[in-house]
Amino acid sequence: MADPMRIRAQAAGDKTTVRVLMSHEMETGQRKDSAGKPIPAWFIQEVTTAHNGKTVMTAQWGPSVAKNPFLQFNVKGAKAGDKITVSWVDNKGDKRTDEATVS
Amino acid sequence: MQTRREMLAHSATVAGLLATAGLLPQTALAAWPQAAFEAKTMADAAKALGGGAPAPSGDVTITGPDIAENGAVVPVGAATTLPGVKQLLLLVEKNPSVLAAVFNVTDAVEANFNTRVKMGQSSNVYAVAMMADGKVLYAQKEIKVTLGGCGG
Amino acid sequence: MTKQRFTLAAAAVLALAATNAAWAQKSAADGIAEYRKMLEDGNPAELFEAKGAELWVTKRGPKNVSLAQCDLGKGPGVVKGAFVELPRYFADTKKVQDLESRLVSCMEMLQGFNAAEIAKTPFGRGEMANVTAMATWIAAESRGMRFNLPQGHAEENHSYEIGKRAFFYRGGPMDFSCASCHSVDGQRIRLQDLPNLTKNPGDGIGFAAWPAYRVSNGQMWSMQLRLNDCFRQQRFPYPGFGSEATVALGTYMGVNAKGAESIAPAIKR
Amino acid sequence: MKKETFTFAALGAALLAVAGCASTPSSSDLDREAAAVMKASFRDQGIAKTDRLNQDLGQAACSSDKPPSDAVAQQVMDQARAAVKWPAGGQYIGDWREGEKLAQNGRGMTWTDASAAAKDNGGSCYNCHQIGKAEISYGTIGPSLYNYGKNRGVTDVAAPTAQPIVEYTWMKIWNGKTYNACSNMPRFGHMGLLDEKQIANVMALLLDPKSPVNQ
Repeated sequence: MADPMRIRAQAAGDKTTVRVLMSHEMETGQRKDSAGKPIPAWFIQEVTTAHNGKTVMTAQWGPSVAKNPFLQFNVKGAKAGDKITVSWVDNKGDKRTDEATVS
Repeated sequence: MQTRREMLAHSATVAGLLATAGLLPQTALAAWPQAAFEAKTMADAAKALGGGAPAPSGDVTITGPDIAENGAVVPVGAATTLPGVKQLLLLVEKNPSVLAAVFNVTDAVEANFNTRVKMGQSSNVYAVAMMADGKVLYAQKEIKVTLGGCGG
Repeated sequence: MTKQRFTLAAAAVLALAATNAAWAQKSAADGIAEYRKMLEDGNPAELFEAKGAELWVTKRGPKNVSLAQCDLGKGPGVVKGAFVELPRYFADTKKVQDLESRLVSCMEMLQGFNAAEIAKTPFGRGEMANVTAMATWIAAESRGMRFNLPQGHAEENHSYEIGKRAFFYRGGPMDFSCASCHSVDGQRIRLQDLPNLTKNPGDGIGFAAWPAYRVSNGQMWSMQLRLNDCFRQQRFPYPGFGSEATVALGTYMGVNAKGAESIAPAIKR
Repeated sequence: MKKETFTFAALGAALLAVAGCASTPSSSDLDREAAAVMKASFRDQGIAKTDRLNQDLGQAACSSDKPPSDAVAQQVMDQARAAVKWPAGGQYIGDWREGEKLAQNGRGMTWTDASAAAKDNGGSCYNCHQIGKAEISYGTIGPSLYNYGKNRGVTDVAAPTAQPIVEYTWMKIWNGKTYNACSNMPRFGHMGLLDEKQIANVMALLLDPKSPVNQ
């Protein structure tokens, strides 16, 4: 199973800034290994974020998002103590969900 | 829950399939817009996502550095203050496939997203706003990718 | 060739060395600074830090115990502040050790791992990846503290003297030493600033920045791997993990960095 | 290329004899010990064997924070000058386009490189020097080489008036220790890092009036 994400969610005024780091290779499929064999593409395809259980944003990614991806976005109306959930699914079907509390 | 061993076995199978098929990976998600992610131009990517011809707009913002010390990690952001934005896209003109990311906007989030992309070489990057009325508006910025380190 | 010709030509070189050096540099440097700033917020080293913190308290190895009793130099289990005082002398191993070689000793003594096997493991694999993750977390626990390596023990002073000589040791097909790139202020390779490691190069620079996340390959680089790749680029043979030369270099750079604030784990090109 | 190997003890003796070096016994003990520590700390990997730690006169003389004595430095420079090989048929100047590629290429001679042949090496020039104006990612360990030929009045590389600077430049690239015993620049010709043709291409990059370096 994939390593946990790091999620920081900080409220300021009427919005919360969410910063996420995900542990993933994000292999492009364009590279070759030392033996000259192509390394298959392996990347996060879909990201889903929820505020107190309600989906607020989804994203689709391609393999040109950088390794160990970073994502930042702002959730309207989220306040300290609320839950922010982030999930991802990669092209091999591997997935990961982590949760953070807004501070 | 899968064990680590099962997961590895599963991954190996998928990798094997990919290797023999020699194709872009089969998507685990029906919603993943494969045609858009295979597009070679901004116009083709926008079209694959159901939009019209892209037009430049001062209401769309692309953020990023002027120079990237390394193309493997280039911080970029897309934002707009326009009402009626459905999706924000990030694209890199000279990457093998131009589209890097699609963010689906709802009323619960600001239309303002930051991530990091890979760039194979110096290139224009685009932030594209896909509007509810089918309009496609974009902003562009050139980012220089430098060669660094000892190079060995 | 005559002697006179050398002199004439040399004079011509000197006359021209100073021109043209400044143009186009400023904007590039500004651009790079802006790029680095944008990356600071959201350093993937955090992912390794979290993994290392977890590993430290997890019961592992043949003896199935945690590293909670590992002595990093400030007493069993004391992590905070340990990083900025390493390498240092350890009585139980009778050696000066850096953070990583000390961690491997703890893994052997407390958990029953085979230290020699770990030392042979390539970076990024198996238990070596775990050592790097723990080193990342341990460094992070001293973030903001200032380097202050002990030099009270004769072996610590000896390590410094050996490290100094290793630093200036020229060899290989390109005649490089560490000093070739790291003994003068304000120089660069390509656009990368080269810290002067013969003195305190400043807060968060050089020894005070590693372990660091390398964006160029998406790997977490410990000081041992940093040195390993320096020697690769120096066209030297392969330095053993935790070998005396690498630890002594750590002592030399660490003592020189006295007073520098640690920002490790940093993010680097 | 012949590499003279000195044992560390012999070097210490040479320094004492030639330079009247004032190092204390304990310091030279440490020198000896440090050399042993180096040998014990490294192993062969790929093309990078431990014999790369065996120092020749110049490497040993420039391995401390103090410069060598004038006498030793002169000996290093004299040896370097005596060993310079001039290009066959006087072919000093090659193709600046190939020279630019070599200047950009920082590869070669590491333990991850498969071959130590000159054809598989780059010149790493931009690592340390500004050269062509278009490349903004250049190092500053060496002086700027932008307008190298132009600033030295080279309008025709074949002209007799250009011959001194052409020969000087060849020597610097072949072995920079010809002018500076402890030069940081690799000895590209002397150590077989680049062959004559490659050096001629780098020469063209610096001296050819048509090279972008001289525009």
